[in-house]
Amino acid sequence: MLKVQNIDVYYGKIHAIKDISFEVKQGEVVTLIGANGAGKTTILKTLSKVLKPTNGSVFLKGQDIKNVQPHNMINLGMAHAPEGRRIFAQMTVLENLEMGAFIRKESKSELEQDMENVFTRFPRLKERRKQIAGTLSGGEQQMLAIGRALMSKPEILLMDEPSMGLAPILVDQIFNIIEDINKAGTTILLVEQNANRALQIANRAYVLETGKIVAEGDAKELLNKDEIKKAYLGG
Amino acid sequence: MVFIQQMINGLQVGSIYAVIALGYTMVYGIVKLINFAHGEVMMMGAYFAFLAATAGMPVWAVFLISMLGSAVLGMAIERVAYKPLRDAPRISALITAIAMSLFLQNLALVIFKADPKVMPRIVPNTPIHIGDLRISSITVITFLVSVAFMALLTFFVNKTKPGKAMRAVSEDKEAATLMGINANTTISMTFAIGSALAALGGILYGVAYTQVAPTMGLLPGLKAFVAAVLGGIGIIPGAMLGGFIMGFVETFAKAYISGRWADAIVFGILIVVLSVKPTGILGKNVREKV
Amino acid sequence: MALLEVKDLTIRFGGLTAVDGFEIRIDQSELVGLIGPNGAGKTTVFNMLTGVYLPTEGSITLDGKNTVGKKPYDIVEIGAARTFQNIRLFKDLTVEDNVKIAYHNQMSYNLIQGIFRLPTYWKEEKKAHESAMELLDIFDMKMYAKTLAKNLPYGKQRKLEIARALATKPKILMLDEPAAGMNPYETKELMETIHFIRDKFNIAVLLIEHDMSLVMGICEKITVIDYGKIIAEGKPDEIKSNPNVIKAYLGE
Amino acid sequence: MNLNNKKSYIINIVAVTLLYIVLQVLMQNNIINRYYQGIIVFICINVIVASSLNLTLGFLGQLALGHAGFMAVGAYSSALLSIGMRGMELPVIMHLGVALLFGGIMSGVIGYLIGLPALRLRGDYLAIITLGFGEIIRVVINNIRFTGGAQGLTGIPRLANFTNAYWITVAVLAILFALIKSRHGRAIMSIREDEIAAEAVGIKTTQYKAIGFTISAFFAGIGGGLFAHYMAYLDPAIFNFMKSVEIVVIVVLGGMGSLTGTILAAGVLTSLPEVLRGFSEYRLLIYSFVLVVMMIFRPQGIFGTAEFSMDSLMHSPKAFLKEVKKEAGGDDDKGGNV
Amino acid sequence: ACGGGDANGDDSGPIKIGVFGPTTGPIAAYGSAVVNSVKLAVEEINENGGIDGRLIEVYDYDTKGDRAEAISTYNRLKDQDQVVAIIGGTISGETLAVKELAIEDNMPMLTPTATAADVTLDAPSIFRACFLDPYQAAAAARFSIDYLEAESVAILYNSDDAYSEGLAESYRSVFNDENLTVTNYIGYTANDVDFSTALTQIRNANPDVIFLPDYYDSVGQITTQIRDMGLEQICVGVDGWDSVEIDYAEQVEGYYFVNHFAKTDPDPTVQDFIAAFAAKYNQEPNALGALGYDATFVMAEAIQNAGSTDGQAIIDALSAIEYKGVTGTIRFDEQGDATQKDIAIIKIVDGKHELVEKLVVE
Ligand SMILES: Nc1ncnc2c1ncn2[C@@H]1O[C@H](COP(=O)(O)OP(=O)(O)OP(=O)(O)O)[C@@H](O)[C@H]1O
Ligand SMILES: Nc1ncnc2c1ncn2[C@@H]1O[C@H](COP(=O)(O)OP(=O)(O)OP(=O)(O)O)[C@@H](O)[C@H]1O
Ligand SMILES: CC(C)C[C@H](N)C(=O)O
Ligand SMILES: [Mg+2]
Ligand SMILES: [Mg+2]
Repeated sequence: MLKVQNIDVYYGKIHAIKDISFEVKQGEVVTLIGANGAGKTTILKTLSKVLKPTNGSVFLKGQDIKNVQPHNMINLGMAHAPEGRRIFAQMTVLENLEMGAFIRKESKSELEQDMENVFTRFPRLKERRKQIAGTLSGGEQQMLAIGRALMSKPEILLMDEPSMGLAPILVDQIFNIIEDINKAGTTILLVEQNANRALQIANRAYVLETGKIVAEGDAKELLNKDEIKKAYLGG
Repeated sequence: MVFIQQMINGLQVGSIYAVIALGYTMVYGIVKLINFAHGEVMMMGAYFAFLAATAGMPVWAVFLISMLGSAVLGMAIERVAYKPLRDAPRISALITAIAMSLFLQNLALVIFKADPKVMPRIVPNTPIHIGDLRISSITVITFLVSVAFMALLTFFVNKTKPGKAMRAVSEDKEAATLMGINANTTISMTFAIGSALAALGGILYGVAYTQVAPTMGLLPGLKAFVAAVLGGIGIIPGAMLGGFIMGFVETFAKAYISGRWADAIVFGILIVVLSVKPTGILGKNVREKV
Repeated sequence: MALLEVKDLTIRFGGLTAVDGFEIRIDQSELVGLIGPNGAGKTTVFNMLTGVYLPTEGSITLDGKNTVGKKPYDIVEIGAARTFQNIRLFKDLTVEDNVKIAYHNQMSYNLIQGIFRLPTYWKEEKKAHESAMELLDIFDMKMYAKTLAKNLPYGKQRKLEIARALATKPKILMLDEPAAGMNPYETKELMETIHFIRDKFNIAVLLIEHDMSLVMGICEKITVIDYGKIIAEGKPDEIKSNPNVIKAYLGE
Repeated sequence: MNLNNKKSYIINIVAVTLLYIVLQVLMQNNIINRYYQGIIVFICINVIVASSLNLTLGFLGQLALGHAGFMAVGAYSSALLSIGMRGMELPVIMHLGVALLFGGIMSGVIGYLIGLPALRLRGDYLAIITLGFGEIIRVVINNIRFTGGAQGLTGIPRLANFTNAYWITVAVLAILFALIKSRHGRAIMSIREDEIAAEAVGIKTTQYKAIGFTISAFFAGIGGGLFAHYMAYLDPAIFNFMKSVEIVVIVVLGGMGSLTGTILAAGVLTSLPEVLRGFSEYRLLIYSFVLVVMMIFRPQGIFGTAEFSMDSLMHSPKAFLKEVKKEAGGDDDKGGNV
Repeated sequence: ACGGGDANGDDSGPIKIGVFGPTTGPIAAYGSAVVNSVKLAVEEINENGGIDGRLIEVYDYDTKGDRAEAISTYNRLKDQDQVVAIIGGTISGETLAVKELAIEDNMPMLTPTATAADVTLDAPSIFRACFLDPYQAAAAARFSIDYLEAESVAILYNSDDAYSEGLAESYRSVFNDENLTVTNYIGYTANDVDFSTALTQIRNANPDVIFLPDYYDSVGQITTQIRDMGLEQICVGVDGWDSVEIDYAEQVEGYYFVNHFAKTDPDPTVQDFIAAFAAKYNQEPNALGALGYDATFVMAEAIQNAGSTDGQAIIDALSAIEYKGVTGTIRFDEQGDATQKDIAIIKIVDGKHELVEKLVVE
């Protein structure tokens, strides 16, 4: 599905991503874990072309995305629920969801059906459908951001810390939803601080340290590795 | 009778402010930039019309050329001068806009020379008589144009897909891009529409007040900006409302107080309005969520 | 007398009652948790306690003084300091200056003394510098003193916010999700720091947090709200097993 | 730290005095003729006015577009007082000093009165309301008798010259520097950075905004007074909106939050139109073009928020350049709420 | 004030004189006319050997009609170019702006065209080659009363401009003295372009004539709106109307204004000047050009008579001069004003100036 080969990313002079390669296969949940500032967000942004790598290439469904315009990534089936939610604060909840479906040309009723699906997953959003999104609580905004990403019906979804700032009950829900979405056929690349939970639902994982991949492998195996436990799982 | 006639006079001035303010507010609403060069785009639009009209083109072609020319100019300005500054501090973009406005003004000065040109009367100014009242046809046209464009733009921004894309881009370009919106095209489109409206205002202004000159955009640009803020900047109906209020206040101040104090009164009212409603008459008072 | 006493605190945004009849009592150097689902109104409570929002109804007494209707900076002087859910540092200033700004009210030289660099200026500036360094040392951030706040790693930014709040010499420190975005390891460190602060400065702490390991690990008392209303109060163990809390918040 | 500071004071005093002596010698020998001398005085005036605006714009973080109004208040009140004092035959320094101080105070008072309601607004709204006040001040001056109205005010004693303009500028800058590097200055900067956070650590934001605004108006008034005593003629049209813009441009180009940047930019932007005089009609075209290009390539201004000091130049010029460069790389959107 | 070492005292090299006025901007016709005529005159003088063998060198600057700009221009002429005398300013506002400086520097300054009364008041070094506003306003008023038989008038003037306001005052006082009616006395500001408010009031008051004391660009705009509004009153103007017919012939058709000379004057001095100007610049000169031309010869003669380029000597020589030029005979009274100048009343017919009457003051 997604193949990353030897990418380097710089912010000005800061070398944030150093020669990283990894892969996400069709139908998988892959998670990237690592401390603050390890470069997880940077990787996701590079994949959705918000940032440009100086070296290396990224292949989506076998296609080199080098010359794809950022706004066309979603047409290729990639959605990105960015870090910090980035919802449209002045728009209503409903409009935000509509924006998620911006590129879709299906009939209105079909879109409405998908919107209903989002509402069943997040009843809170339905209550607040007319509210200006900027005044939602942090958790509500997070739900909206995920809901919005789902509205494009992506084949692969990049999620950047979806559980950040959520109540425990919602964290459970979010991870359930991620599993759900995945089961329904969406490939998922997940970035999480909550490494415990992420590893539990993921198939495979990569561990990132200051811009380099330092470990990779089966998620459940990593869960039990001592170094990982100590550094990322608080164990 | 005189009073009503003065109201009509106010309407004339106000509608022109409104047309220019619409473009101002539109651009502000999307890129959050006070596009100081807007008044100069208006001036350029007036010159395009002047050139086309003196070349003997039919009226519709004059309008078309001027509006298209200005739209292209507006997009070019954005690409060249504003785009590189999208991630810069906002005030830097503001200064660039001011510099751009100076640049256009001086460009016009070099190309067209400083002395004003007399604008051909491409819009007939046959007055319409209603009893003792006279309404010039330019007033009627300007008024209709401003109302029509206000309605059109409101619909466009709120109900159509490209309009919603504009709003999304205005809030968060990166997130909008992730939704599949081409932010560059959207911003270009915004400038094109805004600039075409400026040109329209420029033509009407030129015809109504007979002259086109390199400095002609300065004051109407500033006044239109004030009008936009008065109504609530970024809000389309607000621009029109602000424009009309400015027109009326100015006219009545001149008629019943003194022409010398008119500008002070206009700004005084602006200050009073903003003190009571800090985001303009139609502005929403959104508190920052902490 | 309780350090902080809140009665019947209510705020409405248009039709929405975001906080409804909230009450709490916090004693000196108590460690109290405030939890609840997203959108329950926790941050809003903080905003009312610190004067950012004006409550629609209710009373707040801090250290025997009423704070309702007071400006945030006045409430700081009475003795409340906070951090923000979305970090709000003085990004373009150095770490040291961030802390020194919070020392502002503990200095007393006036404009003229400052401009003409009279001896009081030198004396107080020296003291401020030393105190700031001391505080940064507690957070192990002395070496960042000259770094611009925006260039700090995320976790350090959270710590700087806490240090800055402490510099105002508060009687109560309110932390809004200090562990958000931290991994479990960092969270554990943070927990120790909070403990340390409480003991060293002998201040009360009111903590909003979704990370249960942190909340349950250090709070002596917890209040749970949902839809702006209190649904439970008590010791961590009681809260953990409270069916209402499980249903609305913890989940199972 | 104490010792270091004292050393840097001495270095700066020596540098400033040396510059004065060099310029003075050049003038004595007519290498700098009266015409260029005039330009230098205008640079001084612009330095004063722009650095005073930098206090509001760069340090307080509030976009004000009516600074010419304060300049006008200072210019007119000092000029009127000065005309009234003509018969008193005071020494030039006294006469000018009293007049300027009066101009500064009047401007400060007006600034305070305007600041109270204006500073409740944010960003672009504050900009427009200050613009409005600036225009109102101009219209008022235009319409009252004793200011000479639209016809302008003549008969102002021509007391300003290179020497006093230079030292007044030095004094104003020294005060502003000292202010910024004090707890009050930090309080002012904290408002720029984040008003809500500033309040949350106990900064009385309203008070400090008013202080910042008043001081800023005060020095703008001094600058205006100097202008009046150099031009010997005042005309309300001089202090129009474009004048305010011109001052804002100097501040932004130099770098908001950098006083040394302001000095440099004032020098460049005041002399540029004169340098370009040879290009006559292309002069302002080139000027504005240069401005656009500068903004595109260095949006944060020449110095960003870095300060240049003699001290740093002597110790490690590289470090300073590095800081300026770093500013260039920064992706911050400070002023986002401006 | 500048030290003795300056070029001012030099007895060799060209004699530098300055001239300034609006050569660009809305009233560019005036500055250009003056500058061009000064250059024409200087060329003629230099061809005839200059002043005692020394050639005249002209430094000219554009003020755009802006007063502050006029001051920097003056300073530049004085400090950078170090001219010994100045012909200027062209309009009253800019001349008043530099007045104080010229007095202080004792700079010999001869304005060809600034008509505002105060220009030469208490200014020993300033002279003027044209008539004064109170006089031209009075002439315009008398003409309105005697010739147009006006019993009421509306006055619309630019309150930001000394020239316009002074004229309005003087004109009004004639009407008041005669116990005639001034129906409207309305000031507008320099930035106004919309006069409909004022014109609505005037229409309502229905006076016999409208007096418009302003420069041609504003007059063009106002008369356009007067025609648009269908006002049928005759408009009367002043020397600031000169050149209005270039862009607004239709709008000002049939209106009257007072001026310094009439191009149709058969006097040979006048026609020679017109021919010379046309030969050099390929266009007809206007009245302001004629004044600039005369002023240059006056200044040259004064410098010659002074026998030195010292300021005070030139000033003394100017005071004593008598010169017959295109615009009549120029001699100065104690105040420095040219006395007994001609005044021409002009009607615009088919877009051309038609001399109605020519008066000479006693
Ligand atoms: N816009 C930027 N400019 C300069 N440096 C940046 C920028 N964004 C990120 N960085 C730096 O790049 C590195 C990687 O940052 P990134 O945001 O990818 O980390 P992360 O793993 O997502 O961390 P977190 O868990 O805090 O989200 C960090 O050192 C960070 O400081
Ligand atoms: N300024 C406001 N205008 C309108 N509604 C608001 C405003 N501030 C908060 N709210 C609403 O009040 C409710 C409580 O919000 P608050 O931020 O206090 O929640 P919270 O408990 O802190 O949630 P989280 O844990 O997600 O941060 C939310 O529904 C929110 O939408
Ligand atoms: C050029 C002239 C029309 C100038 C006019 N006489 C004035 O004094 O301003
Ligand atoms: Mg991240
Ligand atoms: Mg919260």
